[in-house]
Order: sequence, then structure tokens, then C-alpha cells
Amino acid sequence: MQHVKRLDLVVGSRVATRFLEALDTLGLPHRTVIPGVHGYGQHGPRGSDPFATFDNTYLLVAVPPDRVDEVVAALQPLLQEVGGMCLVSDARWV
Amino acid sequence: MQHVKRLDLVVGSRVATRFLEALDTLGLPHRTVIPGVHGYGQHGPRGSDPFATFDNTYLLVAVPPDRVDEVVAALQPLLQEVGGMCLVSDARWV
Amino acid sequence: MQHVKRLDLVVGSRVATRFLEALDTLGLPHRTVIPGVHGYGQHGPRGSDPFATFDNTYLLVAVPPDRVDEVVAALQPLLQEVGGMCLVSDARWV
Amino acid sequence: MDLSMVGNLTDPAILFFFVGLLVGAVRSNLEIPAPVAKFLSLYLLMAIGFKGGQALGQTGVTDAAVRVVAIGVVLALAIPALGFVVLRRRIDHFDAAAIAATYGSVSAVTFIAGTQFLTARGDAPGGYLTVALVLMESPAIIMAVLLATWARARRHVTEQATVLAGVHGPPQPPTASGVTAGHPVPTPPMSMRAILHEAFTDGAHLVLIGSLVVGAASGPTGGRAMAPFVDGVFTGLLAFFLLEMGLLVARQLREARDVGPFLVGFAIGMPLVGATLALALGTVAGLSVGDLALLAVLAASGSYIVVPAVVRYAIPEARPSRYFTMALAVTFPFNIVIGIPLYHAAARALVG
Amino acid sequence: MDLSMVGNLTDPAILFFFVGLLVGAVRSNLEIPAPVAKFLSLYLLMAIGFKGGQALGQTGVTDAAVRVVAIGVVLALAIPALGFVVLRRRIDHFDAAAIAATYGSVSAVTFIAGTQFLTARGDAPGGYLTVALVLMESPAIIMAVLLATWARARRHVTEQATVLAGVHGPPQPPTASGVTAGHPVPTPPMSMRAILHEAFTDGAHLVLIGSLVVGAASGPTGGRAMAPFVDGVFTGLLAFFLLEMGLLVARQLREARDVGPFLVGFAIGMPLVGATLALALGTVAGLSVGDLALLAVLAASGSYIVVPAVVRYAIPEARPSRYFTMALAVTFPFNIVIGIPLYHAAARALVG
Amino acid sequence: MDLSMVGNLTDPAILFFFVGLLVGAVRSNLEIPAPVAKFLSLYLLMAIGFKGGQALGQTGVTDAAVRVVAIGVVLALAIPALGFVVLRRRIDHFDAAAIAATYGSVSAVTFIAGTQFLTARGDAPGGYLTVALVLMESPAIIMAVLLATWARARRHVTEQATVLAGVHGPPQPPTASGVTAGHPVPTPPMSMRAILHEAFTDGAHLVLIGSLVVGAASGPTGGRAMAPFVDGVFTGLLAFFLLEMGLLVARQLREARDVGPFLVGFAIGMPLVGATLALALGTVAGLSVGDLALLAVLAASGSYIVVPAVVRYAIPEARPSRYFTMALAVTFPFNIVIGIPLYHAAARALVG
Ligand SMILES: Nc1ncnc2c1ncn2[C@@H]1O[C@H](COP(=O)(O)O)[C@@H](O)[C@H]1O
Ligand SMILES: Nc1ncnc2c1ncn2[C@@H]1O[C@H](COP(=O)(O)O)[C@@H](O)[C@H]1O
Ligand SMILES: Nc1ncnc2c1ncn2[C@@H]1O[C@H](COP(=O)(O)O)[C@@H](O)[C@H]1O
Ligand code: NA
Ligand code: NA
Ligand code: NA
Repeated sequence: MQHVKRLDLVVGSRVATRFLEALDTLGLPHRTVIPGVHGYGQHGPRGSDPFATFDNTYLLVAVPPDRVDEVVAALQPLLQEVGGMCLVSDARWV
Repeated sequence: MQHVKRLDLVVGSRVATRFLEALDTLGLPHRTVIPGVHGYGQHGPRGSDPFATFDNTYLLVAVPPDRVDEVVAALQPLLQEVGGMCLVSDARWV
Repeated sequence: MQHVKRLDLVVGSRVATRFLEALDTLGLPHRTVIPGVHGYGQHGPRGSDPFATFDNTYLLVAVPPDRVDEVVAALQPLLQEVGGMCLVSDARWV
Repeated sequence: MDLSMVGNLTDPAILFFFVGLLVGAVRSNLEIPAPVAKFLSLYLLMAIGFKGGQALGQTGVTDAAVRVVAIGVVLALAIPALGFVVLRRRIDHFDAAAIAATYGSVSAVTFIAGTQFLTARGDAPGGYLTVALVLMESPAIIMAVLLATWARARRHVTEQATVLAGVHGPPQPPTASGVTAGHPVPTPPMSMRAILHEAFTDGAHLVLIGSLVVGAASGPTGGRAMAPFVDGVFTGLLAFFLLEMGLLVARQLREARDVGPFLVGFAIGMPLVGATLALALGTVAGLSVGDLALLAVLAASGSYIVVPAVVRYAIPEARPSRYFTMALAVTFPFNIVIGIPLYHAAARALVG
Repeated sequence: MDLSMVGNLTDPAILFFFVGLLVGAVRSNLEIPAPVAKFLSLYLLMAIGFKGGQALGQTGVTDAAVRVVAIGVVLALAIPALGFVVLRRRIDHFDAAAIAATYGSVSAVTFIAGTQFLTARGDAPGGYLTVALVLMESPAIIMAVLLATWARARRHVTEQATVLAGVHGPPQPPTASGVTAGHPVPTPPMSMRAILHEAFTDGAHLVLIGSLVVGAASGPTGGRAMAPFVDGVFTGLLAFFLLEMGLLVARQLREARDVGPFLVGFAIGMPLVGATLALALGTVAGLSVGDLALLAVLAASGSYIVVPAVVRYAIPEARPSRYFTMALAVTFPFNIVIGIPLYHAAARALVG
Repeated sequence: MDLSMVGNLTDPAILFFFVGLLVGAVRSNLEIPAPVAKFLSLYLLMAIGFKGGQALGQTGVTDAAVRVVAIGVVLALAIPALGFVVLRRRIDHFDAAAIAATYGSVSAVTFIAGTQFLTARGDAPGGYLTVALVLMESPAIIMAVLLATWARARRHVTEQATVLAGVHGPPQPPTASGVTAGHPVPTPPMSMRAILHEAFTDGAHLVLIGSLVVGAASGPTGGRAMAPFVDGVFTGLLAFFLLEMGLLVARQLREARDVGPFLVGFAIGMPLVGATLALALGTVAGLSVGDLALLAVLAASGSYIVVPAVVRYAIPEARPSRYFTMALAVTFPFNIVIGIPLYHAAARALVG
């Protein structure tokens, strides 16, 4: 079991691709994506209208620990611009 | 990146609002909500009937570390009464 | 609040039952299951075709810390055979 | 009866139930997405509610309606009482109460299949049967909860329950010796008030009642506007739903560890007893063939939606792997394949 | 008018809206799964777009079409301007701009309910009304964004905004004294370019336009092939969708903390003013009863889909708990129950 | 042919495919929820299966049926063999095997579009074509797996595979130089037994077969009950599904990094070759216009559902970004827009 950093991102479904493309660019294409996620943050409620036009997407990405700073640096401006949440925590990869 | 506590709650969809209202009362309205979650716990299987009348909802809440005890104290009686799971772990907020 | 180990598994929906049965055999039936999860890993994209024939399932399992090695040993051959991700991390159980 | 039975086995909706069973048995990856299955179940309730309401709106509250509904309510009280008396000698009292509630209540999908079957054979039942369906859903639940409270009082308050009142349960069951071994008593049962709220504000229940009212209120114009939805595509969507039911039953059968021969016998015997009761009372009351047969179907069916949903919290000591599995994996297919044609044949013989 | 109003209250689709309201009010567990609700909303847009396109394809661009669309665009500019002038004296300028946009834009579901109502009463509106629907959606948004930019400039750049430009927001709102207390200004507003992209590539918008074009292009053969889908099951699926709308309005009403008497008054008064404007202009332009009434419905309706979705990012200073709640929980039910029959009666009185 | 082609471009379902393409191209937020898309795909399979079964039930197993099915199976073996021979000289053997399987198998959605097109033009194909569809799905997969095994044997067991047999893969691809750079061989390929199980218990496959049997078994009464579902709303739901297909193709085209000019040429040339083979064999066998044209459509189509799903595990060395993208983003639209009218025109010229 090796150490990894786990990123839990919750971002608008519409802009999720931009986050994923940023990860692709870093050569980190592996990820898990949960669509249809609701939420409430600085931009108010999301996903609870029956039109679900603006719901969230949950992204879970496990990356090698030595690359996490690079990843955070790449995602921060995006979070700045379009909102969303990003949590970083420790895990072990089986 | 600041330290936060991450709460992962899995509770009956029908009673999820009660948990969210308890968090609102504490002035912690920000959250992520995943509907349509299945599970198995002390109350048996949930969400695997085709009627999904009784499935679970997943709640993810990041709170400042100094408020976690207060939150846990507020949620514990609810968990006692209606069941559900609550995990607390450490993360960093980007 | 007691310490637990949290397992986050992402595996093909079709083979998810095999993982759950392995946990049942260990006497660990409690779990949370999120269906309809997309992803990208060593086996390429999953869940993004409109047929969703081959999407992923997310499994979250909290186990007592002293049982985690046993669990990992039971799941590793399955991960080997059918692919998937398994993260292990620390949490406290409320 | 032979012809009828063959008839039921060429009904596309019923055939798709078997497709689902077979597909599930070979462990295919086929899966109806949960949101769609839920939509279909709500659709079916909406459609039968609306059609029942339309029929009621046309006929008004007739004499036959009153008799059918009255017998329905009597059955909804008699069947769980009878069931409990039979079961309490052989199995745990909590399981007995839960199973009694299951068979005292009714299955909307069986009701729908019965209605389709009877209508196709020219014995369409009256719209008030939908009212009977609504009223027969809940009494058994309340009775079972009372029985469980009584059983709980007799057992005194166990130490385990006391402990559990203090802490939330552990992450995994305490015993490591397999799932079925320990059956720990979980958190304390719900209050009676909460149970009544659960039972009466259940979404499926309210959609059915609401649609009944809308159907009755919206008259022939409304009926025409809704017809392609509630009638036209009905068989097709029912077929799709029964495909999912077949998959579910196949899955449930694989996990049927806690249902032994006695309970399998009960899951087939109790429907027959219930149907017989209904046929007897209904014949005395002079019901028509369609009404009589569908009332027997209701009496024979066991609930695998509302009852398990409420009982899980109201009688946490009872095992869903018993009551839910029996209703879904034994009684439901039995009624669909054998029961419905049988009760119809009996009704024809009695009053046809 | 009385008859018409009663008429609307026996329409099954409208009745299901009330079922949803009641079911939501008793806090039932009923829930339409989000993917299904989204499918239904896309279906409704597809169906009205297609039907509008078919009608347009048959008639071509008539004189009446041009007049209706022209008046629609005038209203889409006049109503938000008027709304802002009224509101800016009483409430925060950002809220005023957002609410003005809400009422300047339109509600597709109200449009659908209006079309159903008028068609059932023999006053079917022309297909070009769908074009008006499309064109009236966006101008108000753009106007509101310009107003907000102006308001922002007047306020100077606040220190808070400067700070926020540097860091991503904290995990929870800074003040611990309840939700409504602080209304922190979030991340900086979107660029005008991004706003226009959001507004014009919105999925709902494009499905409507696309369906309009497909309807116009596919002629009578295409129309016949699509009829069971876009006509046959339409009322039923609309009923299902309005059930969900009822649930949603009930939920929204429970959370309506930020809407006081003044804003409730505005949420009812503004539709009446908008409808009056539409009726006046339309009567002068010599529109038919159906066209006139539906134009009034459009003018009276407030957007609770596209506008809130865009404004949330374009005017982050404004509170969705105001503009969204007003449009959804007050104006939408008002129009469905009282507005539509009222505007129809007025149109009949004026040009009938 | 010209008229036919224009005809296809006024078919609402096909037009909605283009709407999807355009909406996807402007990067709109439009999204059909995955559970709904999955439901629609199952619905389409159920509807064509049922209709095919009904037709078969009426005609029985005719001489034409036997000939069509026999040619279908021959094509399902010949096309992948031919494809592999062409490809192995130019590209990696694993990619060659996967692409050969893709074109040897068939696309159900293309089949549906072809059936719609032909029926609308009075050349309705027989119900047994659905049997051909079922039987043509799997042979190519098995052949490709055998080819891959042979290729694997020739390459000897690489060190990388040996290493991978011991540990589960790393969290992210080993090379940090972009996605396309490294194409690491993942976990060892599936056993032949597992592959056969995957191929034959695939849900889509079984729904199709099941519906075929139900359609054949349920006779005219069943057919009438299902008609509004499998016929009435069919075009509408197909339109909705093709809207989603358009969105998907647009997305796929954006990511088509691994498909160069040679493979694009193959993705258009191979369908033409396959169709030509089918037309030749079918003309010799004396098929009707409808049967001949639809057989050509089957031969020309490439699978983007079952094959990629199985091949991903059976030939993990092959790149989905090649075989999946070619079938979905090039061949599917080509067949829909140009292929189907072309094969129909050719069939008319040959046997019309
Ligand atoms: N403190 C938090 N805890 C959990 N989820 C959050 C939190 N803050 C934001 N989110 C999620 O991130 C999404 C976007 O956040 P925002 O851009 O702040 O509106 C929200 O809709 C939530 O789903
Ligand atoms: N040990 C566990 N690991 C993961 N999820 C759990 C665990 N225990 C309970 N849950 C989740 O919490 C829900 C409610 O738990 P309970 O009230 O114990 O039935 C279950 O349906 C599961 O989804
Ligand atoms: N590094 C990772 N981070 C997040 N999810 C992953 C990662 N690697 C694999 N997964 C998930 O696990 C699934 C199966 O992985 P694989 O068997 O490697 O294709 C993928 O479809 C992803 O959802
Ligand atoms: Na019963
Ligand atoms: Na308006
Ligand atoms: Na082919």
C-alpha cells in the first residue's frame, strides 16, 4: 500500500470539464466522477431545481503525494473563477 | 490551505432535511448532497427496492476544526433517533 | 467517537457484488453504495456512454481498525482481477 | 381456468416479468436505473389512481362500492390478526408481527396485474376497488405495531436495548461470524406518532389518493386528455416495470437465507386463505365477478413496499430478510402466475 | 371568467400541481427523482418547440407573427426597466436588478399551462408565440447585468471584493450567527462574455430553438410520426411535471425567509402590470384572442430557470432567496390559478 | 437516391441528432441524465425486439428468414476477418483485432434508424432481421479475442505484463508526460470463459432476445396492448435518444486524438465494403428490397456498445480511443446521413 493524496472536488457540472482538462494536462487522467450532486455554497443552492440545469459534479482524484502541490496550484485559479470546493486529505492506495 | 474537519454523513433521505436544518441552525449552511445512495446498516438494506422510497442521502460537510465538537453534539441525538452513519476526518481546504 | 478505517472503493458496477460478498463473508455487511458513478482508470473511460452498460459503483465501508488488513487482503485479488480503486484512510465514527 | 392461465402467460407484461427473472438468474449486468424504476412505480400509481377516480366520478358512490370497501377494511383487520395467531407459535413474535402486517396489507403491483387480467377477460372491476386498495394498505401496519409493543413489554426491557439507548451503534455488527448469525437489536423503535406519520404521508400512498381525487374531479374532458398516458402506454410501461420486478425477485431469491420451508408454505398458504375469505364474504355480499376476483387478489397479496418501509423502523427487531423476501420473492410471483387466474376462475364459478 | 377559472381547476395537470403542493405541505417522503424531473422538463421544451415549429411551418411567417414577436421583444425590454425603477427605491440595487431580470424574462412552464388552457377553450394561439417565448428569455438578463455593473461601479470597489479576489472563499460563511445574517459577497462576478455564453448556450434554450427548427423542417409526415409523443402523452407528462413543481413550491415556501410583504406584493403586482401592458399593445396591434392572451401570460410570467441560473454568477451580490423564491413560490402559482384565466377573460373582453 | 436522402434529413429523429451535434459543438450545458439515456436505450431495444417478434410470430420462420439470417452470420464472420487482414499491416495488432471486432459486430441504433427509414418509404424489412441483428452481435467479438490471443503469444509475455500480474496498478499512469503518451498495459486480460459470459449475458443483448421472444409469444392481443408504447411514442423517444447521441458524438469528436486519416478512411471505407458484400450476397439470395437494404445497414454498421464494453477487458492492450471513437464519431453519423439512403438506393437498383 503506497501513500497517496486524495482530492475531493465539488464543482458546477458545467465547468467540471475544465477541471478535468487541467488534470489531463498534468498527465493525471485517472479519476472518479459522480454526477447529479446537489449542494449549497457561496453561490447559493445548486441542483435542487427540477431542471437540474445547474447541479454539481463530484470529482475524486488520487494522486502521488509529490504531485499534490502542482495540482493544487493548477486548480486554484479555476476555483477562484468559477467557484467550487476542493478538499485534500491523506489515504493509502491498495 | 487551511485545516478543516470533514463530516461524511449517510442518513435516510427522508430525514436528511432534519440533519441539514440542524447544521443551518449552527450557521453552517454550506454542504454537498448526493441523493439516491444505497446502503446496508443496522436498519437493514436501503435503496435497493425499485421504489426507492427509502434510500439514503450522502452529506459531505467541511467545517472549521474548532466547530466540530459542537456539530457532533448537535447531530448525535439525531443519529440516535433515526439511524445513519457519521464519519469525521481531517482535510485541508484549498 | 471511536477510530475506524474508511475504505473508498470504486469498481465496475457489474462486479460490485463480488466485492460486497467478500465483505459479507468477513462478517462486515454494513456499507454505503453509490450507483451510477463515472470514471477513468487503467481500463479506460467508464460510464460516459449513453448506455451506461459499464459504469462504476462507489462503495464506502467503515471497518474497525484491527480488521483492515484482513479486508485489504481479501479485496486485493479481486482488484487484481477485475480492476478498480481502493483507498484506505482514517476516520472517527460518531 | 386453464384457458385463463394460458392467457396470463401470453400477456406481454407478465412475460417480461419472466424475462427479468431469467436475466437475473444468469447474473447479467442488466439494470434498470433506480430513478427510472421509481418513476415507473409512481407512474403506475398515478395511472391506476386516476383511472379509478374517473370510474368513481362516473358511477358515483354506489351500493356495490360501499360493500366492496367495507369488506376490504374487514379483511385488512382480519387477515393480520389471523396471520399473527398462526405465526406466533412457530417463530419469534417480532417476526410474526411483521409478517402479519405484510400479508394484512396489499401489493399495488399485484392489484394492477389483476386489473389488467380481469379487464382483458371482460370482467373489469369497478373504480372503487382503488379506494379499497388505499384503505387496505395501512390498518395492518398499525395492528402489527401494537402487537410488537405488546411483545416488547412482555420481554421486559432487555439490557441490550438499554445500552443502545446510550450510544449510536458500532460501525459493523459486533459478531464477526457472518451476517445471519447475530441479529442485534438496533436503535430504539419509533414512537407511535412517528409511525402514523410515516404510514400516512408515504409518497406512494399520497400519489395514489391524489390521483384518485384528480381522476374523480377532472371529468370526461380530463379523462380524454390523460388517456394516452394512463391507458395508451400503460401496458408497455407496466411491462418495463415488471422486467425490473423480475430482476429484483431473482436477486432476492439468491439472498433468501432466512426463509425456510415453513415460511415458504406460509407465503403461499396465507394468500390462499386470504383469497378464500374474500371470496366468501364477497359472494355473500353479492359482488360482481370482477369486483369479487380483484378483492380476492387484494386479500391474497402481501405488501413489499409500504409495510417493509415502515416496519423496518417500527419493529426493528424483525428481520426484513424474512417478511420482505417472503412477500416479494414468493407471494408476488405466486399471485402473478397462479393466484390471479385461480381467484378469477373461482369468482366465475361462484357468481359468474 | 368564472367558468374559465373553474375550468382550469378541473384540468388534471393543474390539479396535480395542487396534489404536489399538499403532499409537500405534509412533509411526505414523496420525491420525483432529479434525472426524471430533468427529462420531463426537456421533454416539455421539446414538445412545445416542435409543435410551435410545426405550426410555423404550416402558416409561414405571417403578418400576425411579426407583430406578436415585435411586441414580445418590446415587452422584454420595457418590463425589466420598469421593474428596476420601481424596486431600486425600496431595496438593494443588486436585488432590484436580479428581480427585474426575473420578471423581464419568461417562464416556459407557465407558457405551456397557458397554451393548454387556451387550446382547450378554442382559442389556440399561433406557433409563432413559441418564437416570442424564445426571444423574450434573454434580453432582461443582459439588461440586468448592465444595471448591476452600474450599481457596482457606484458602490466603488469594496474592500471585501478586493480580498475575495485573492483567495477562494472559506469553508463556511464567516459569521456563525445564522444563514440569513451575513450575505457575504462571493467570488467576483463573471465577465460579460461568459455571461452571454451562459445565456445563449443554455441547454433548455437550445433544446427549445432546436425543436422549433426541427418542427418547422420536418413537415406533416414528421408531425404525424411525432404526434403520439408531443401531443398524446403531453398532458400526462405535464401533470407529472406539475406534481413535481408543486412539491418544489411547497419546499420553497417553507424557506421563504427573505421575501416580505413588499416583495410578495411585487410578485403579484408586476405580473398584472406586465399583462396589462401586453394586452394594451396587443389590442392596438389587432391580435387574435389566443395570441393576445398568451402574450399577456408571457409578459406576466417570471423566469425561475434561466435567469436564476445565470444571475447567480452574473450578479452574485443578489439573493436567490429573493428573486428565485418570488418567481417560483408566488408568481408561478398565482399565474397558474388566477392569472391565466384572468388574462384570457380580459383578452376575450378586449378583442373577442 | 437524392429524394431519399433529402427524406432522411427531414426525419425528426435524424434532425434531432443534428441538434445534438450542434448543441454539443457550442459546448452548451445540455445534458441528458445518464439514467434516462440508459432507459431510452433499453426502451429502443425492447421496442424493436418486440416488433420483430410480433412480425416473426405472424409469418413464422419463412424461407427468406433463413436466408437473411444465414447471410448475416456469414457476414459477421467474413467482415472481421477481412478487416483484420487490412489493418494488421498498418497498425498495432491489438488495435487491429479490436477494430475488426467493432466492424464485424453491429449497431442497434443504426439498425433502428435504418428500419425507420425503410418503413417510411414502403420497404419495411421482415421481423427476422431482428434475429439477424442478435446473431451478428457476438461472433466478431470471439474472433477478435482469438486474434488477440494469437498476437499476444507472438509477442511473448512482456516483462511489463509479468510485473502487473503481481501488483494492482498505480494511482495514476507512470509517465507524467500527458495522457496519450504512455499506453500502459493494464491488468491481465480476461479468461475466455469470462469473455463469453460477458458477451452472452450482456443486458442489452438479453433485453433484445427477451423482447423478441415475448413479441413472438404474445400474439395480436399482446401486440395491440403494446402498440402505443412500442409504436406510438417510438419516433419521439428515438428523437430524444438521438439528441443524446448527437451530444455524445460531439464530445467524442473533441477527444479524437488517436484517430488519424488512415483510420478515418477505414471508418468510412469498411462500411462501404461491408454493405457491398451484403448487397452482393443478398441479391444472389433473392432478398426483397427492404431485407437487402437493412442487411447492408447491419453489415455497414460498427458496434459502439457491446464490443467496446467487452473488448476493454478482453483486449486491454487495444485503445478505446481508436475503436470506440471510430465507430461512434465517424461511422455512426456517416451511416445515418449518407449510408442508409445509399444502401437503400443500391438495393432498389439491384432488386427493386
Ligand atoms: N463547506 C462545504 N462543505 C461541503 N460542501 C461544500 C462546502 N462549500 C461548498 N461546497 C460545495 O461546493 C459547491 C460549490 O461551492 P460554491 O462555489 O461555494 O457555491 C457547493 O454547491 C457545495 O456542493
Ligand atoms: N459501517 C458502515 N460503513 C459504511 N456505511 C455504513 C456503515 N454503517 C451504516 N452505514 C450507512 O448508513 C446507513 C444507515 O445506517 P443504519 O441506520 O445503521 O441502518 C446505511 O444504510 C449505510 O448506507
Ligand atoms: N487515481 C484515481 N483516482 C480516482 N479514481 C480512480 C483512480 N484510478 C482509478 N479510479 C477509478 O476506478 C475505476 C476503475 O479503475 P481501473 O480498473 O484502473 O480502470 C475508474 O473508472 C475510476 O473511477
Ligand atoms: Na393482503
Ligand atoms: Na415576464
Ligand atoms: Na458490421
